[in-house]
Amino acid sequence: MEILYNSGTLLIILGLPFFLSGTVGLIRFPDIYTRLHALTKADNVGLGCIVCGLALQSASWAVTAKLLLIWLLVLIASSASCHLIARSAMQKNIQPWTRP
Amino acid sequence: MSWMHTVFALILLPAIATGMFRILKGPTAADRMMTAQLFGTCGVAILLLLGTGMGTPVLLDIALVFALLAALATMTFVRRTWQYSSKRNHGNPIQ
Amino acid sequence: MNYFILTLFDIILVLTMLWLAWYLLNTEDIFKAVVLFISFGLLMALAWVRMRAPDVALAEAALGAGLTGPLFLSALRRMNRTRKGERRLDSDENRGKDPKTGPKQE
Amino acid sequence: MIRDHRFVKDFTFVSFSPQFFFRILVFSTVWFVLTGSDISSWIVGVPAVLIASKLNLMLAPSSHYSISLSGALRFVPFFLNQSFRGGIDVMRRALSAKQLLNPGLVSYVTLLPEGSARIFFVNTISLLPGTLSAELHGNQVTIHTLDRGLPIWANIQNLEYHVAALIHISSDKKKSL
Repeated sequence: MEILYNSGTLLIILGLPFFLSGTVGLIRFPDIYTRLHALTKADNVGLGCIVCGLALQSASWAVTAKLLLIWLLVLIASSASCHLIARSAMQKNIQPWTRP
Repeated sequence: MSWMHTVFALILLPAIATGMFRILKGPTAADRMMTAQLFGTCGVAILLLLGTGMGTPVLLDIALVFALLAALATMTFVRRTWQYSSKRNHGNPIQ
Repeated sequence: MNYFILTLFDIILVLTMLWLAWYLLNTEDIFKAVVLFISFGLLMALAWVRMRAPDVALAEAALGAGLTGPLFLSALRRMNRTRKGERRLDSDENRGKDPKTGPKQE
Repeated sequence: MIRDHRFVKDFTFVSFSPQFFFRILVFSTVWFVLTGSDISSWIVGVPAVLIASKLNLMLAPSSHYSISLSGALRFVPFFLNQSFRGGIDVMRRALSAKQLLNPGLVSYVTLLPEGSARIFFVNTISLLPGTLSAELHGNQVTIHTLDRGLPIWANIQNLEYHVAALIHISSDKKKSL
């Protein structure tokens, strides 16, 4: 039991840098498309790590299932809205930044 | 109650606060909206961690609502606000 | 220990919300204000959670961020269209008339 | 008028097709996860599940292919591995002092059948390392990439193969992928 709990804590600690780097990427990256990369990927992986860690620590199966459902919803929602934003940015002829 | 989870939630809070800069600066409207999405995802993570940290499992339901509704705002933005705004006139504030 | 960290959490949360609210009221760009409002709703839900009112937080997350946000965004589009002098779909006075000769809207 | 008529006819719960049954199963599971083991919640739950499955069947018409279990079992670890790598990749680029970006656009023609399989494919591209689906025109996907030096074609073909294994596709189609 103790091992499960500690490995859950480790997973949560692993997830935190992803969130922070997602924010750093959102601030630092040069154009919409690259910022979308930072936002969707880093945040989803970070949330996945946190959800898995909490699921390892949780006592009941119901809580674990609910956590996984939340992650699945965030995954679907963020990938769909990411595609929507990128698509309408393309339709509005916003050119991607390229290395000079 | 475990104070470790509260510390983790505390670490994630500056990630939200820093995202503010992108709302204030963001050259296009989509950049601003993406930050609102970041607030949604980070908010979900903070709620999950606080739920364990404060010992209130009800927070899982609020996180669920967050996850659903943050995407709703983005989709409304893309479908209704952004699509029609710049093709016809360029002096529009939304671009 | 936990009490101390939660207090620190509250202080950062309140400061961020005040900062957000200041810009939200101060900005001239309406779209920026709407996005700031949505973000403010999300943080307000967190604040309600910290005040140990999860039911209010649920309502705030659903109404403040989920319903008013899209409503404002839709209203913004309609407002822009009216400002550009196009015919508004919901005004009864212009219905059935030629938009060019009909009464002008301000 | 004819459309209205069909709408009414669809609401008769007479024909229990296997797809309808499957949807009821899925939505009941979701309801159970949401409410926990409270029996009295099913007073609201049973009508909600029935209406949700009927609406789902009407809004998203049933596809001709079914999901294969072995494909799904192989897809989940593949997806987790790839998205974890994507997260690491973005983290590396965001935190390094030098700017490691070299973005560009790539066009890809997919062989997946139209419908939910293609949509699923396009949405999964966004979670893979260094790629983001920017536009979908028919069977042509425009992909934005963080680094033009990455093996994008190989990655996406691999993903396409996994999605094709997820749904039952006839073997000659699979071979051509």
